[in-house]
Amino acid sequence: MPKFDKMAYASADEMIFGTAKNPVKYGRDFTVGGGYVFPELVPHPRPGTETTKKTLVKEYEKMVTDVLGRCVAIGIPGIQIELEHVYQMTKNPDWGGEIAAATKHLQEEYHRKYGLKSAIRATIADYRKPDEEDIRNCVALENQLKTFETSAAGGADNLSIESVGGKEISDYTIVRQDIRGTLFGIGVLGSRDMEFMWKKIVEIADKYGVTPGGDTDCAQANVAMFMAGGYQDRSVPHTFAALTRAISAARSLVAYEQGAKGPSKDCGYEDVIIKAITGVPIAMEGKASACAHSDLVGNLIAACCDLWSNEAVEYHDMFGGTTVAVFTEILGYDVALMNTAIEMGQAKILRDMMVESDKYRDTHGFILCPQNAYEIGKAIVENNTSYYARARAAAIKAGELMLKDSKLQMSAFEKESLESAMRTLESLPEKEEDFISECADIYKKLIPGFSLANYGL
Amino acid sequence: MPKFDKMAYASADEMIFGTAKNPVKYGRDFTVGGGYVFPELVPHPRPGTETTKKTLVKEYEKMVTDVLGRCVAIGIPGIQIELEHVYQMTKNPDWGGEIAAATKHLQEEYHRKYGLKSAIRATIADYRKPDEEDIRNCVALENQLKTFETSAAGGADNLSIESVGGKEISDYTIVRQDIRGTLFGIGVLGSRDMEFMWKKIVEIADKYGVTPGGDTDCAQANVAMFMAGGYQDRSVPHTFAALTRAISAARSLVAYEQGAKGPSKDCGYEDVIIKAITGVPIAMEGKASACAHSDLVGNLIAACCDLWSNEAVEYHDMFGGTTVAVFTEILGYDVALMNTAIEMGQAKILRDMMVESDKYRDTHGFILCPQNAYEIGKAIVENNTSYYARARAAAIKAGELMLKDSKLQMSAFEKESLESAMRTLESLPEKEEDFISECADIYKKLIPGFSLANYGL
Amino acid sequence: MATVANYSNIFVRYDLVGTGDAKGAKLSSKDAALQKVIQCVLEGDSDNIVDAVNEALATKDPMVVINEGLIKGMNEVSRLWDEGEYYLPQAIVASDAMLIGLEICEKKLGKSVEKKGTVVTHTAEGDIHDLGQKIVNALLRANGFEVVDLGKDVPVDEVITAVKKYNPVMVTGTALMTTTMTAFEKISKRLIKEGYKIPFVCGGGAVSNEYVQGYELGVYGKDASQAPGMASDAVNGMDWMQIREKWNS
Amino acid sequence: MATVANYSNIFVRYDLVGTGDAKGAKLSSKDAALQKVIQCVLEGDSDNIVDAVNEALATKDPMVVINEGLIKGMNEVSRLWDEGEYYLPQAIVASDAMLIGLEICEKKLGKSVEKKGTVVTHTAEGDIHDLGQKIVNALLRANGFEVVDLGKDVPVDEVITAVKKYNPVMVTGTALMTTTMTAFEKISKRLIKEGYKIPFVCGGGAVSNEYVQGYELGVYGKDASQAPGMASDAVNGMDWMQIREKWNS
Ligand SMILES: [Zn+2]
Ligand SMILES: [Zn+2]
Ligand SMILES: [Zn+2]
Repeated sequence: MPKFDKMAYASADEMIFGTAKNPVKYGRDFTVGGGYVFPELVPHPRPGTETTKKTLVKEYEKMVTDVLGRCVAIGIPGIQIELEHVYQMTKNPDWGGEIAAATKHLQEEYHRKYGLKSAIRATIADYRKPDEEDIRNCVALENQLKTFETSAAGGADNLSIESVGGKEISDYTIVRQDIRGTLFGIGVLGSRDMEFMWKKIVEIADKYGVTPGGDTDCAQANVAMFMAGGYQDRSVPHTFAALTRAISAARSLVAYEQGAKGPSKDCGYEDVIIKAITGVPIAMEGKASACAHSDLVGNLIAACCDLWSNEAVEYHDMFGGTTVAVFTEILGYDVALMNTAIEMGQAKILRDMMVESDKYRDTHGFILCPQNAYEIGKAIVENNTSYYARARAAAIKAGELMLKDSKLQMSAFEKESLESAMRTLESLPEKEEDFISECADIYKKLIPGFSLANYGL
Repeated sequence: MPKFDKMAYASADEMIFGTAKNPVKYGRDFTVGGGYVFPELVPHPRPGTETTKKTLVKEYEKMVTDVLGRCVAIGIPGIQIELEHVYQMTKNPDWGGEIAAATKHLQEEYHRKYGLKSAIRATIADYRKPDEEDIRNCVALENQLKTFETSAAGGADNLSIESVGGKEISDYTIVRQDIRGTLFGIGVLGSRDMEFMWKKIVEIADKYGVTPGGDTDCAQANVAMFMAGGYQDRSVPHTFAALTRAISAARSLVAYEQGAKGPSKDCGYEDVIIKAITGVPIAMEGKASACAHSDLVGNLIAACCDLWSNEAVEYHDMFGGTTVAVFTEILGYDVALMNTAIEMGQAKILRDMMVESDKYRDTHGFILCPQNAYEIGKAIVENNTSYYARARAAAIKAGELMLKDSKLQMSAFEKESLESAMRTLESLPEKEEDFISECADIYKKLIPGFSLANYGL
Repeated sequence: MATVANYSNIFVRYDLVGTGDAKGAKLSSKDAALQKVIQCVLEGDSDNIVDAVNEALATKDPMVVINEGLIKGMNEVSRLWDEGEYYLPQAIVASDAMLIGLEICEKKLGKSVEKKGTVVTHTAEGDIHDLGQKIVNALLRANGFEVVDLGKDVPVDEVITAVKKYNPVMVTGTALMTTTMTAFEKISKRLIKEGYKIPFVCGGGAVSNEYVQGYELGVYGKDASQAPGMASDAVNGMDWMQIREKWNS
Repeated sequence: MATVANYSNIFVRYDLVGTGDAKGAKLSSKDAALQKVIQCVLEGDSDNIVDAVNEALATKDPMVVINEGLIKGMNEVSRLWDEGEYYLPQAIVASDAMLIGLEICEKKLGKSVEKKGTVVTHTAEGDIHDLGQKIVNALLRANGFEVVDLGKDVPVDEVITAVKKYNPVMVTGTALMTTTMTAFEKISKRLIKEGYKIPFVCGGGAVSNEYVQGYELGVYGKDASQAPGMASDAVNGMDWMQIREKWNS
């Protein structure tokens, strides 16, 4: 059930990069949200190295060494490395654990030798299949939980996940521009699955004395956003993707209601809204994650970040060194600019520049600029009667904001798509139980394998 | 002979990104230094594609399409593409011409369809060998000049080069920490060779009605800077590299004395000094050129840029698209932030943040921050009696600035190296002719193949 | 706070360039019943297509309803999508409606209409992200192909077994991660060893043209919408190298 | 203008961490004349080494001056460089001085001292940037190797011809551009065809470990300073695969 019923911040203007109401401290002298921004570098192993534990551990050792080496080469004060699990690292819990340990070993060496601050996030792969198995009792879940344990034992400071509950519905509905089903898949099923998962993750984190980090609606809201794509893409309307994002904020919030402390996951674009509500530090990814995907919020999304990430970069050589070193450098300078603004007492000026760069570039940036994110956050906490109610309120608020700001331009098609979704959203039942039973009827017929029991229903 | 005898700017504080005293307009609605910053994307073909003209043209067509496609996907208002010649493109003048034509064709298409502003810089490869041949009369030179013509005829808007005069000396002296020889190789020989080359380049540009762009001391000052490298490198002292950079400003200036109009070449870190003297728009590369090399001036170097470049990125796939598209996006957002600051009337605040980020990170950033660059520029114009005199004055001024600012920290070794170079610089003869004859004696013995005749001496 | 008066030097809304000249559907049938069927396909109206098709079947041969109603409607949808008038969701819901209509016609016909050919689709082992594959399935089916859907997280062996069993004109593989797509090379080798020289279209997430060019049979699928065209080329006798040449270079 | 009081949250000067404990040269000789020779090498003093060596040769056998003066001095330089006390320029000028001294000793000896082995070095065709190669040459010579310097912009054929003529223990190739380094693969193939299974160390500018691992004989040279160590390994009987394993993984 929803818990948050008020905002952590008194106004959007209070929100700024580098500082969170509830900073988190872990790793080697590493504090997130405590006044300065740090880079979070996500290295991705080359295909082929996942074949054996030995080759994969070696790959990670090389990548981590390159990252830490570049930090001390150019003066980056501290860094978090995300071990974003490829499937093999989670399926084999000892792999994940060993890679965390190897990473920690290297970070300790650099900390001892140079004083480089550092930390490790382990993001376990959620490879449960909601339309094929009992996701509350399957081998995948068992392995995932085991891998959380081995990672924490091995040296991960922060445990995170990109959970996939409700994806079987949203996959079907996003490509059909079906806002009702999307709200059901993300807002209801996603939230319920997160509640289930995060109880367990927090328990494990507590057991090992590490920090439960965060979740992201990568499997749903990012699907919509990446499919919406750039200006020329015609896969999913951008307005529809923006509504999906608003819904995802109500969902990803569940992690913090179950005890997660942040920093949130980088690819959770909804995290601006979550920071407004919870005050947890957030990891964000924008222009420097172009290596992983293109987006329309390259600068704006940094406005309130506490960690600044590249999302993921595969390990290869470039003229300027390996990709992981190259992106460490790019992130490092981006972050240096933010920290300089902080030291000069001009952080808000830089933040506002970031915002204005992209606020009207696209609907996604528009709803995620601090002012609008804050409004959506308020809609969420003011409708905390059910997961459904607050997710729907978030979408409606986002839609209203988009429709009323005349500076936000939209094509006729995009506007129609938004208005149609808004009509649907407004026509939906008030009560969660009614909504669930309506959706259950519809989607059980349409989606083979869909099972309410997976969500305790 | 030196021409510039005064500064284009009344003070360093006047200098800012996006605006130059003498903007340049060419290409498709493309203005550089006219109020806004544009990205300059440099694509590099994959090894193997240089085998035939057909495969190389095709490679460029793909790369250029990806670049322009990403611009219209995320809303970048305009872009310059640099065709930085691989040796084969210059050695075969028709290759260079055809690639320029193919690029222009694509740019015109995007301009017609979307209104995307664009331009082309062709940078011809200087593959003359000063220690092996008559560089004023050799096949390489002939091909280079022919390729300038084919490029201009094909569609290049801007003709540039990274000329190599004096490299046979500086290669020898930089790795021996010999400041006298470095001053000779860059300040005297480099300048004289540029005078020779740029007379010819400007003539060709005029003949075709295109813009003579600029030169860079890539072959000398960048060798010193890249060898100085990061904090842990022990190849060339950073202080020595900074002196080399100051000298290179006096050298690269010669292009503009011979009629070049800019924008300057991206990898000419000395261009800040040149902008202060000449008022031409400059292309710069910093954090987003980490794909090509690491440096310690990632933010600072953007302070006065008019074009913002990635230096060079080899064409490959990343998760987020091809490398050239990825770096177009990164540059595009960097530039969007600068242009937002301009629109908000807060450009100087952003500029000062960039400067403070790196001014004391390393000696190179220190001497290239606008204030110090301006001072070095003044030393150059106030000592315009000879190429030698102004290059030496630039180095001495840079050394003085480094020694007197207590916030600039240096290791004992670095400081010793700087003081030793300063003693040498101060002990050198006053007159250029004396210096030349002193150096001629020394380096003729040490460097096989070194010939004064190559420099009209 | 300082504000921005003019955003056009910060970004340009290229998505709005040349919009406004909405073209809409150009297709209509003189027959009112068929027109209703076409309309349901164009609007992706899965609710009303049942009645529309049944109504048309009352007076017309099922093959006429299929060819002059459902397929014509779907072809128009493809045109609208190609021209940027429709977005993917319009194409998907149209294909949903079309397939519902087709099923009714086939029931009346007493047999399935002949398919253009069979395509085996799968998502790589270790990957549970099969959205791309599902879109491919829908578009292939809407374009008259038989789809053998192996689902997600599929081991190499299963793909080979299915190829042996169904003898498809084409196989597709989807992978989100580069560390799961490594299975594609293995599949390529196995197919060749077993004598199947059919195009193996690989796409999704991290799969790149560069990678797919690295093994035999591999054709890079940049976008799900290319699948029907590639399958048609295979049916029309192009071999994998010709298909690669056409779509990937 | 707003100013920064504390830069330590913007950047950290890791280059200054742990500095201050300068170690200096540890080496000295009880013999005053040899000490002078050593000192000239340590200081890279090419002007005074002539006198110092001649003075030492007045009372000592040339081989003693070489082994106890020049080589000892150079070994100490290598140690200081390895430990971060010296920078590259100190190593280079030391090697300059050492080689001047060696030439005098060899003249007195009436023959060249035996070299550890021969290395053929070149810069790729199309590349005129041979600084990396020149550093390699200097360091190899200072470490007792014979260097056959083919210079810059060298066609594949010339490299093969030189290998046949000089039978080196190792070949090196330098390239600044990836579009010139493609010659390395050709050289590798030609060497194998001609039966030379010697390490082919490639480095410089855009050359990457990933690329060099892609062809036989290839060993990636990250830094010029590795060249003497690799050449020694080759002399000591390691084959190219062992050298690659040792230096590149
Ligand atoms: Zn994600
Ligand atoms: Zn991620
Ligand atoms: Zn350059």
